Amino acid sequence: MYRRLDKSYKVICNKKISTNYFKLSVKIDESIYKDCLPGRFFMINIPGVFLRRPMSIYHVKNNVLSFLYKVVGKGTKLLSNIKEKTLLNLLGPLGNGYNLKIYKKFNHVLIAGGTGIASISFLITKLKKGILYYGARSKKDLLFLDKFKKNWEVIISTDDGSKGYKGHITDLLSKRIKTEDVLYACGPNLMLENILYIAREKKIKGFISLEERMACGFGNCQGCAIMVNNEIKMVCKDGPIFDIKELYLNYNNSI
Amino acid sequence: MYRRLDKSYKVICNKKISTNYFKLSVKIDESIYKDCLPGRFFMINIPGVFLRRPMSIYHVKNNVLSFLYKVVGKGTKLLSNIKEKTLLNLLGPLGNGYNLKIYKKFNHVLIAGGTGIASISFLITKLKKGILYYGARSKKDLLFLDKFKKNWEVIISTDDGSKGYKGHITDLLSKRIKTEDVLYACGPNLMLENILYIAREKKIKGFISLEERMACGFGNCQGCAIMVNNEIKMVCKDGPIFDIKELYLNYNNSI
Amino acid sequence: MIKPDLSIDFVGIKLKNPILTASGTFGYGYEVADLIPLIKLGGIITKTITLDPHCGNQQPRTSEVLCGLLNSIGLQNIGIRAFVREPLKKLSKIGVPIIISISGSVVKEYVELAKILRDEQNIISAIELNLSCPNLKKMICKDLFLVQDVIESVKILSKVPVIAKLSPVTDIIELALFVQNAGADAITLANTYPAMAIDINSFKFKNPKILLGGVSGPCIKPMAIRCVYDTYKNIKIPIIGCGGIMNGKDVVEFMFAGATIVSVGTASLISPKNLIKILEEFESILTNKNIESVKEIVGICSTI
Amino acid sequence: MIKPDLSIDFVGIKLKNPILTASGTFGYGYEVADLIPLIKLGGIITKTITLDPHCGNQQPRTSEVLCGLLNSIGLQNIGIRAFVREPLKKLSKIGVPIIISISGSVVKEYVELAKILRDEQNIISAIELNLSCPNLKKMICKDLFLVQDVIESVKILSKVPVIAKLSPVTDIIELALFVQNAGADAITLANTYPAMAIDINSFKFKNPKILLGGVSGPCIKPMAIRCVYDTYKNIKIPIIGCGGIMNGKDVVEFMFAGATIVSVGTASLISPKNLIKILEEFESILTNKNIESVKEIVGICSTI
Repeated sequence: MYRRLDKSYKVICNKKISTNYFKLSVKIDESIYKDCLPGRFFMINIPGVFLRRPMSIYHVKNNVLSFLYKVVGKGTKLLSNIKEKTLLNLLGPLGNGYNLKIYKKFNHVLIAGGTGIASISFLITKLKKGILYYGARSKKDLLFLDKFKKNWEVIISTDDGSKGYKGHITDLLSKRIKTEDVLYACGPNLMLENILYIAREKKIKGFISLEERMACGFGNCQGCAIMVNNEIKMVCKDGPIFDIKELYLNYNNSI
Repeated sequence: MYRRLDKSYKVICNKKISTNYFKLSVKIDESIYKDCLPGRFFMINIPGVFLRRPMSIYHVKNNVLSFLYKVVGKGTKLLSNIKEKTLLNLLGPLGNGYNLKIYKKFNHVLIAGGTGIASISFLITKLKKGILYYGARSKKDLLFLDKFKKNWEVIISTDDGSKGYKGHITDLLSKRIKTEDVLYACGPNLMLENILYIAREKKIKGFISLEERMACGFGNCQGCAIMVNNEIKMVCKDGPIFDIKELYLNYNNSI
Repeated sequence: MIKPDLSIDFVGIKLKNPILTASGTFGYGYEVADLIPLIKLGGIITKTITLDPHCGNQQPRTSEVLCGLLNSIGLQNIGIRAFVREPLKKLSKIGVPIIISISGSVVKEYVELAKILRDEQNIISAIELNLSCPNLKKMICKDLFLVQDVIESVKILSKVPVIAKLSPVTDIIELALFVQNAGADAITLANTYPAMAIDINSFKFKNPKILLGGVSGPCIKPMAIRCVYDTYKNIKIPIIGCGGIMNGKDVVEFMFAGATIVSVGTASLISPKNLIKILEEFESILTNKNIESVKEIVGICSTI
Repeated sequence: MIKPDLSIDFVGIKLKNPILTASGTFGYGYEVADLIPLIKLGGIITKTITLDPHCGNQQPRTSEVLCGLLNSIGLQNIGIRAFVREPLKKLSKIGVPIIISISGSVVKEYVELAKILRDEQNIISAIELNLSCPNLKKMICKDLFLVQDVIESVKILSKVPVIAKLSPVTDIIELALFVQNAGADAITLANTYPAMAIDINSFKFKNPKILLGGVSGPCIKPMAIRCVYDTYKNIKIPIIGCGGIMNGKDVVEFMFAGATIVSVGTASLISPKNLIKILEEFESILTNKNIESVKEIVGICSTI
């Protein structure tokens, strides 16, 4: 087991980077730095809400750990008000992270929906080249577009058509996907279900990052259970990244 | 019935005036200005605690209403963090206020204990001359001492003897009190009980300001009931100022 | 968008909206007329009235707990005779349906109360039997025979509908069924929950100060809604939902769970204006969801 | 100031302090060994183990409510046979008393569980019967005959003390007395309270999403403490206090009300470190109050 810490760190940045989207950075201990891998997450203690909130790692460099979040509810609203230099309590890194070892020779096809771009753009920094499919509600929800240029083909869709293809990013994916591709996907459940369907139909390998409500983030509450390959797994501990071939998702009846 | 409002006002000052003591000022509506009398109070909505908190009027001038408070618990701690220009929701003015009409020709003897000085010092502004007995824990808990000079004799006690008499202010009061005096007192329960005892023994007239836990401040919760002259009264509505001759206080068994 | 129709029929009473005051939290009903337009309320449920005047419990009576209010008032009130003489007359002028909450310790007291209220049948819309006050020596709804006696006796005398206010201190479905069979026209769920606060700072050489009472406020909301949901599926008479309603969303939740109307208590103690705010938020949610009539949403969690 | 003696005897078990983990909130007991020194705990109560493996309930399983957590896990666990094979072996190495929480739907299952655990008598300190899980079809403690059968059957077989975990879904004093008479060595008060969450945003053309479960956390603390207080005065067997403990002050309150020891649940889900923080705060309060031994404060609210 790698090292995980339950500790307070100083906030060194918590700023709005686009409408409703914030970037939060904290200075972490060196001892957990190397284990902050793409796909892993932290549980963040936000004063004012009862439970901690899980949040994917967006970036880590020089012991500075960053998250990307959208203000959607009470918790993220309170988080967005936290000032620099405040101490913020985090538990992590948690989870398994993306598996980059087994399909090394395949073409990397990354799919991000909405704030799923956080863990996907962190993953990009670990890969030399590939294709990024990136879907969002509208143009203003598309983040870091200028970052992905070198060796990366970026394909965009928006729900309202304000940039790129109008419609689901998975419509584009299904047309272009090839058997030599390996998928890495993070985004809303509907997108993930579509990807599973496409991958199964076309026999494509890959991994998806799942989201489920968590009270603790480390396996004890058993709140984030899902059925994987006929076994109960915890999204927080056994995931959040799962192999596509083991998943049969149906979000109304996931166990 | 006079006018009371349930409304948000802009905070124009919320600053520390001494160790742990804060002065809070808000800009109020002209319509309630003239009813902000000494002894009356407001219910203050402090974001982060469930119920509003009652607070005596400390001062009012040019539509600026001020309170004096000591940081003692979660509510006052949160209140002390409220910034200028924030909107603060208040309900008031509430309560009956000090009765200055019936004992006009008596010598005014005012007794304040701790933060009781807030309503007492407001009362002083309405009276020409008199004696102020003022007790506090220690020198640093004594506030506005420079304010009471003109026509007012100020007698001080502290629990630790760091200023004035060492001991209870009521020790001093009981020695000097005369039948031509009328008492107006606000402070901790123990002090008020002593005053009642002294007043009864020496047949002195006067009024005391009572404190009791209140959920609402306007009579509906019935939380602040006390027995006055064999009748149940609400501290919030029938008080907080009560005539000494009607009170038989025993705080372990007040009804 | 069309404004939703908020009017609803509750045990034959026509209410212009489903939001009422809760017993014991709104005085006799008219005291805050200067602070909010009472005419906007769906109705007023008065504080609980007893046959003889009650001076209530000793101090301490209230304590703030996390997301809630603990109280032990003990039904302080002026007694039914004084109540019908003045407060009820004032109440009748407001122009909204008035429901009188009553309580007694024996059946005879309920009978006397019901007789006196029979003379006021043109003024009052219903009687609510407070069978679940946690601050009396004996909680009536723990004694099923007494519950039956009380309901039957009052029903015989009353010319207006009789509502039983209950608490889940025993199996709530069984209790609700029992109350329905005894003849109650509706039930109110739920009263405050038995609870306690201990002031550990007061402990030195003597025992710590304690407050035994009932807790209200948003901390009980998930439990009260569950009571409504569980009960709705098992009974035929309508439910007044109650417990920690602080906003319009909470009203929708209670009605989704099965409440025909709701009553708001602790929120109105914090500010009477919350009653109006809750009503406005409720209307706005219904408008946004294109719900034409409030009647459509009652018990929707249980429809297949 | 002298450090207080925190050690306490509970049904014959020597605990170095009265703060344990609560069943169902600390996994099998050793999973967070890297985050806190487990050896500092008064003891560990495991998640509830059933005879056969349980896959638990469907999603959604949790929902945050005001000052609390609503859950419907449904006793997901690997079953007693797998549990004694590996997790129990790991647990036994921690060096603190281990209490095994068990549950079944019929008496026979409890008998089988008790038989299997009899072979582990050197490793385990006590058995806690979870008679009050709100997420099963039937809550056992609502059926007094079944409660009696279960306790008597397990008591005959068990070589370690048997604790009954209860919930105030019925008259809690009656239930506690009944459980005591059936032979239980202690009781745990209280389990989560039946509650519900409704996601009104999910309502469009279909029914709104709901979560039926049990609520834990500080929102239930005033009610759970009241259960302990009411019960302590009426029974002779000791009580494990439980329900929303978030800090050392809460532990003092539960013990003042009558708990001999306490168990901490939801706080440890937010952060396992809270267990250590609570212990330190508790010790510091006792030190400041010059309390020499933790034994002095149990039930002090009820002493005259």
